[in-house]
Amino acid sequence: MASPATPAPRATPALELRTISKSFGAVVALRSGTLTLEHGKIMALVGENGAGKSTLVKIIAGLYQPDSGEFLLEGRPVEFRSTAEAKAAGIAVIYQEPTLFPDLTVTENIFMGRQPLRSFGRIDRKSMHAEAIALFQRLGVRINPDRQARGLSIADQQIIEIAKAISLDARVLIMDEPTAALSGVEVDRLFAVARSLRDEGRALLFISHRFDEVFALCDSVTVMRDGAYISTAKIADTDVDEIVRQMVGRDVADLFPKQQTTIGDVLLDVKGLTSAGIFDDISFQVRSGEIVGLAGLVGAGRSEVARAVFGVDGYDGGTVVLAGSRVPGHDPAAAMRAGLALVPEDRRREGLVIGASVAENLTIAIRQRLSAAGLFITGRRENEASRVWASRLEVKSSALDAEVGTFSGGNQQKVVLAKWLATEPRVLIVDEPTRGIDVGTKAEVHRLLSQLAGEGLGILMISSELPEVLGMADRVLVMREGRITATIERADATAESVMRAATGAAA
Amino acid sequence: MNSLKRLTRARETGILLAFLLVVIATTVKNPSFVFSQDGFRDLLVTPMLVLLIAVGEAMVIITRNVDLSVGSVIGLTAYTAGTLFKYTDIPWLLVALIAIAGGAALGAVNGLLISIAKVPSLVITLGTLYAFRGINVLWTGSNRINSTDIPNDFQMIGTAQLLYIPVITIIAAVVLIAAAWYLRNTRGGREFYAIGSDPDAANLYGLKVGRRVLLAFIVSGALAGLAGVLYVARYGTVDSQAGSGFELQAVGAAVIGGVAIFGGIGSVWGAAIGAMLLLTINRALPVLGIQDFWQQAVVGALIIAAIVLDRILALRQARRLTVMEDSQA
Amino acid sequence: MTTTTPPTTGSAANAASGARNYPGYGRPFWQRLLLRREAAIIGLLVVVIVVASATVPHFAAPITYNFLLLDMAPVLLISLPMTLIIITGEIDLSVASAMGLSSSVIGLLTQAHWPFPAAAGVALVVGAVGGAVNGLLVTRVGLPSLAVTIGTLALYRGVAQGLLGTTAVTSFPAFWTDLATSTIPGTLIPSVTIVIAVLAIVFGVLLHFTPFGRGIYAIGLSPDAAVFSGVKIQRTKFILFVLAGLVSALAGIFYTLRFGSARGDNATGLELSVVAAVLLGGVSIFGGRGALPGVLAGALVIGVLASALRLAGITSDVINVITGTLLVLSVILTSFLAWLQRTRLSAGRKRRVTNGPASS
Amino acid sequence: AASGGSSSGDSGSKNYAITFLPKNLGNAYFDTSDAGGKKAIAEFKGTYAEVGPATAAPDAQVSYINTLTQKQVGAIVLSADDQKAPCSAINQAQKAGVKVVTFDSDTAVGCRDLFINQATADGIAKVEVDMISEQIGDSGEIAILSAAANATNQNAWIDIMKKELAADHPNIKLDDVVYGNDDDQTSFDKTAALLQTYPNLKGIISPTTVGIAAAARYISTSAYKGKVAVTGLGTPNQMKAYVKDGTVKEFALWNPGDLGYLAAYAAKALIDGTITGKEGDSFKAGTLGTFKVGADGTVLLGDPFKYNASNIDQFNF
Ligand SMILES: Nc1ncnc2c1ncn2[C@@H]1O[C@H](COP(=O)(O)OP(=O)(O)OP(=O)(O)O)[C@@H](O)[C@H]1O
Ligand SMILES: Nc1ncnc2c1ncn2[C@@H]1O[C@H](COP(=O)(O)OP(=O)(O)OP(=O)(O)O)[C@@H](O)[C@H]1O
Ligand SMILES: [Mg+2]
Ligand SMILES: [Mg+2]
Repeated sequence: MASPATPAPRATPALELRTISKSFGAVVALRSGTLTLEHGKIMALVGENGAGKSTLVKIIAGLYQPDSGEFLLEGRPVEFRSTAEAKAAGIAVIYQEPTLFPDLTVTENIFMGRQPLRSFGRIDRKSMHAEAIALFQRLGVRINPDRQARGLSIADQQIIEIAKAISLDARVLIMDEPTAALSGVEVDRLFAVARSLRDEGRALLFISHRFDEVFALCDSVTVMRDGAYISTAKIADTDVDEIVRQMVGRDVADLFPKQQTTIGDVLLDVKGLTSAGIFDDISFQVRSGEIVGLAGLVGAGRSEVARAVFGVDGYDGGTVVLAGSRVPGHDPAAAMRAGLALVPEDRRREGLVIGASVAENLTIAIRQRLSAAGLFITGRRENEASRVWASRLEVKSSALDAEVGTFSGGNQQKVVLAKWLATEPRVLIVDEPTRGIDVGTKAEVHRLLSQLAGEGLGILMISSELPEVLGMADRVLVMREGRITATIERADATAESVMRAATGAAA
Repeated sequence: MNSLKRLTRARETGILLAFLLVVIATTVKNPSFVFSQDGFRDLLVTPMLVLLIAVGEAMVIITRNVDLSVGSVIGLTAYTAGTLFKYTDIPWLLVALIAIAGGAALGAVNGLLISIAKVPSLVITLGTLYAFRGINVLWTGSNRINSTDIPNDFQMIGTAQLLYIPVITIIAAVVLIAAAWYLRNTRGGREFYAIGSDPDAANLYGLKVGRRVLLAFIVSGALAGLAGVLYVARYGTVDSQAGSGFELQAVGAAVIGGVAIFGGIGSVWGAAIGAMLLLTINRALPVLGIQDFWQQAVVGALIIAAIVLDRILALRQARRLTVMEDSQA
Repeated sequence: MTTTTPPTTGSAANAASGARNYPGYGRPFWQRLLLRREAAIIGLLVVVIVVASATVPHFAAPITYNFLLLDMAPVLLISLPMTLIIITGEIDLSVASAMGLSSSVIGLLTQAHWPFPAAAGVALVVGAVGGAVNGLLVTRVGLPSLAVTIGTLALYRGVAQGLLGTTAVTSFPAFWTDLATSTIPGTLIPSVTIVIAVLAIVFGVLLHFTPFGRGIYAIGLSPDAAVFSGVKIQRTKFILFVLAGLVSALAGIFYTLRFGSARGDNATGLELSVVAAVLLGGVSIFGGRGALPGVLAGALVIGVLASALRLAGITSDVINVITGTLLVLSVILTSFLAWLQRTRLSAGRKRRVTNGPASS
Repeated sequence: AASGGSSSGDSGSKNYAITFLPKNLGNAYFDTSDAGGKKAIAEFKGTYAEVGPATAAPDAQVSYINTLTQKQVGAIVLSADDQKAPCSAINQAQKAGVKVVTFDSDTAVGCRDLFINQATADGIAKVEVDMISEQIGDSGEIAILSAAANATNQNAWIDIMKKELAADHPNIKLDDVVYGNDDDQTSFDKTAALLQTYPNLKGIISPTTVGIAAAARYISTSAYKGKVAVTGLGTPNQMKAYVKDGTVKEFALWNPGDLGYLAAYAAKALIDGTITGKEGDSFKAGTLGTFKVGADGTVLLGDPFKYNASNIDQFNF
């Protein structure tokens, strides 16, 4: 329970951002980011994927420099040119993706660059070791401080990031989805630490997609949408529905709804799929004309399931059958031939060949089919094929040899979708299909997916965005910690029912 | 107990054992390999030039870079020193310092090109490998420095001993210990490993990546310069090809010594022992009755074996850890 | 077999039909031709030849090109597979040692009175096996190719020297040795040029006009995306290493015949010239970028400079300075251009782009 | 088209542009021999030039021969790195009218016009064996430190030495032959290895100037000084120090200067057409007098000369 009994906040806020903007090439990550952190308070920052939260964080951390806007620390304007400067100014950051040095020990990772010293600038390993142990005790975790960071679970990596930040003894502590991969117990410990830091008068920022956490920990909440500040409210004065409405910017109802389609016979049949330590006994079916939603918290194992089904990763047990014929494991090429397609989660790394042209990206998956006698392929044939698909999905591009790295997230996503539709799949798996793409494109993607279903495709849609899942899916599978914890028919699918299955908490 | 465990598990220990094995086997076959004044001396002296550049090379590789130009740097600095001896009467200590500074400067050329222009070190140093050697040949032509041109008191260094330990060995040992101490016990030294372990994370963390990489190359160059000076002292004669091919020996020694070619892992100790093993094997094979044409083959097999071994060890450790995680969960 | 006719989103159907004609290319043909990475090096080649012909006595003579091609043949041959390997982001430093090995094998077998074709055949097999060893260590064991091939560089060379020892085998059938140095009838062009041309076309097509080649570029640019697109990374790399070994062995056979002398130390150090030629030809050491014509030009630039300088009476070692400097300049130039592009990209926005995500 | 380039120095109608092509540059021995050639060429007003690779490699000389062929020099005076490798290039040169004389190290008979032999293989082998047996009292273990493993002349001499030892010196045991590749550092380290490997070693023969100097330098600073005899083929300037400090009693060499001098005159004779290289031809070689062409188109300079403390100061090369 959040204790309101905290020392009265000092006048000047610890950190203040005013109408910050930041763009990457064509992508506008942040339009007007505004945020105020006060001493002895924990502020929550919520927003859909791609709302710009992490970008804001990275600007506070000094990793990115804002294109415009004001950045005040203790009331004084600052301009960090590097993360080192921000650190020196007393800002500690836990990034969304852990950034550890795999070859160094846990202790060294925590103290890199500011190790305790003895005479002759010699590192004092003893006291360093002792401090590390003390930190872990405070966090109540058991990690061997002398082991290498390589091979640590995401959870442990996250813990070490937290220990790092705490040990900095900073005035401002930023936590970007620190709980994404943590179990309940670990989360509780983290919260205890966060509260004690707050009570010491430090200013904290807490980013999370889990509302129960936000309400349990934070004093007030700031909502962002599409890179812009929406509102800030005391936790006491708001509720989940209010926040969700502001996050999504419209009622769930007026998202593009899936059109009714005649659901045919089973196309994809996954039985008892198991991969030690990542997911366990996953079974589900996808029928022709059906959109199956796969919901869950970040870190639940959904992407891993998708990767295994498509053969990118191997798996320990279970079978994948497509239209009656068995799909061999660990062989994407075979899965593609069988009629599977996967639009992966990480667009920039897994979906696109950054550095290659639109045409090359649109045809890389069908290069065999395009080539004469499976042998020779020419730029002309590639251009013809990609011209068709680019125009079908209305990819915005000056020419087919334009470099996709420069495209906006939404436009990139269209290229990825086109690339996979070009393989003429029978079952399409989309992982976070609209993560970080603008509302307009989002609607287009939704329209497209339901249209594909209408044409008899089977679609498995992994998404962390409830409105999307609820609006699109005929059936919703919910995963938690590597298992399918619920299968909910469209009729009974509500935010509450899904969230309950996803968090396991009695919301 | 912890330190003992670390010692037994250390990658360097294995390579040290291999080295001792070679020495023992050879000595059994022929006692004078160790138990004769010159045998003992050569055991300690012969590997020292490669050892020095291997230490520099290790520091560079640990930052996920590589320096292929060290051989050419030795050539240039050795001829510089020789020329100074031949045509001037600058005191030899000053000559040595000049050569070392020259090596550092050449290293700085590499380092600046790499850290500022953000160009892969493999390409840059391959280029300077050519360029430095070419400059050397242009300058030297068909001249050579003969042992008669070198002041005797300086040549003495090549063979002189301090209570049975050759001076060259002492110099190398001092350098080695200093480098090892820096890498292990200072913030800067640890940053070398952090950078090599994950350069992007190092940037995110706010480490001064460029500056460290530059430093690594300067050190590597300076040590090559020192090796050049000692080359003159030991071999007395310098022509335009002095030190050619040393770069592969240096990289080989580092790799054999357990320095991972992609950075972040390894120690200058390992590289040093690797150098000892590499050059001692060369001398041991004939004693053991293996025709010396096969020496390189043995060296190659050794390098392959070393990296395969490292790979296996890494996999084994990874497995052990995951098992641990599961048992905890 | 369902045929998924790609959807045309109703609202935008008309727009779609309108958008149907994307221009294939952003820039006119001549620009694409001239602004390629390798255009610069090809231009440089032309310039060097013109200048040399004008200023260096005897250079213009056709015989120059005969000698030049004979000298550069091994580098030209090996640079072909090397290009593909480097585009996948790997490297093979053992090629010159593989040449020496194949030379030794031929020598050994010729000594044992094998018929030459049989000996050559065995040499090719040995080369392929050597390549396969590299390939296995890199793809199956998962070792960095740089370390692996530094190891096999020493290993193969050592075996080559061990096999022959002091002997230099010179008793090769005149027919074959003559063939190696023979010229295309009626011209001064060495016959080996035909082999080079054929292989250049084969590798050129393989890299630029086949699905396999598309895979090679994808691997170099983005291994993850390649896997998701069904590219078999391990198999591709393995094949390339085998090809490198095979071509190296072929080069070794030619080398042996041209000099009529099989020795363990043949072609020592040639690997550096090959890598230099490839990188000079505009191939990125990070992989994913580069084209074969540029590489051939790169190799020829090195050869032309060497022979021009020798004819001008300058010792051939000047070439080292020039090769090295060219190499450094070429990479600095490309990274400078990349930097320019990035700055242009976010022009109008704020300074210090390098801190942005684009910087590696 | 035999004009321009280095053929500009023609005197009269004859093209006396003669280029020396040693195994590698930066080798004191060749510096001396080529200097002798330069002296001779100056005497008959030809154009002297010296080109060569920085390191001795089997193929290294070929491109130089090709280049010289293009430049239409009158003659090439060559010390071959490899017995066979240069031959096809040499043939091309000869077709283009360039005379090719080998000295110091021959190619295969028939692929050059003349070979100027510093001394018969038998003569060299004999003098080295005699010196070592004399220095170690005709009994004990010895070893040979040679040049490259493929060095034609060294290998020829070593074979004869072996026979010679077996025949006339039963008490001398040849332990091993190692190769320093005419590289100072390698030879130095090989000497060390030899002394390790064979503790009873009493003498080292090094039939190469680089090798003997390196061996002498190692031993002069080691405990073996005075105990292990070093002899072979060396140049006085390189060996003076070691003869004086007693490391080396005696070593042999023909006069490389004379060798180059003779080779240059032989080239001239070929250019003049006064000789063709067939057995029985004879020509005048400046101050050295007249020489006859022997079997296989070889010209013999004479017997090797022995250098020791008593005479070494009279020489400077
Ligand atoms: N380095 C980058 N290059 C290009 N675009 C980027 C980059 N970083 C972020 N973006 C884009 O900026 C937008 C905001 O990204 P950001 O990571 O800030 O969202 P977020 O709110 O943190 O999302 P999530 O909840 O998934 O973490 C997204 O559209 C993203 O694609
Ligand atoms: N790089 C990684 N290394 C180790 N474990 C990982 C890694 N990425 C994810 N995991 C683990 O695998 C499981 C699934 O993670 P993943 O992010 O794929 O889940 P998810 O449901 O796909 O989440 P999302 O798709 O929303 O990111 C989690 O337990 C996570 O801790
Ligand atoms: Mg984020
Ligand atoms: Mg996922």
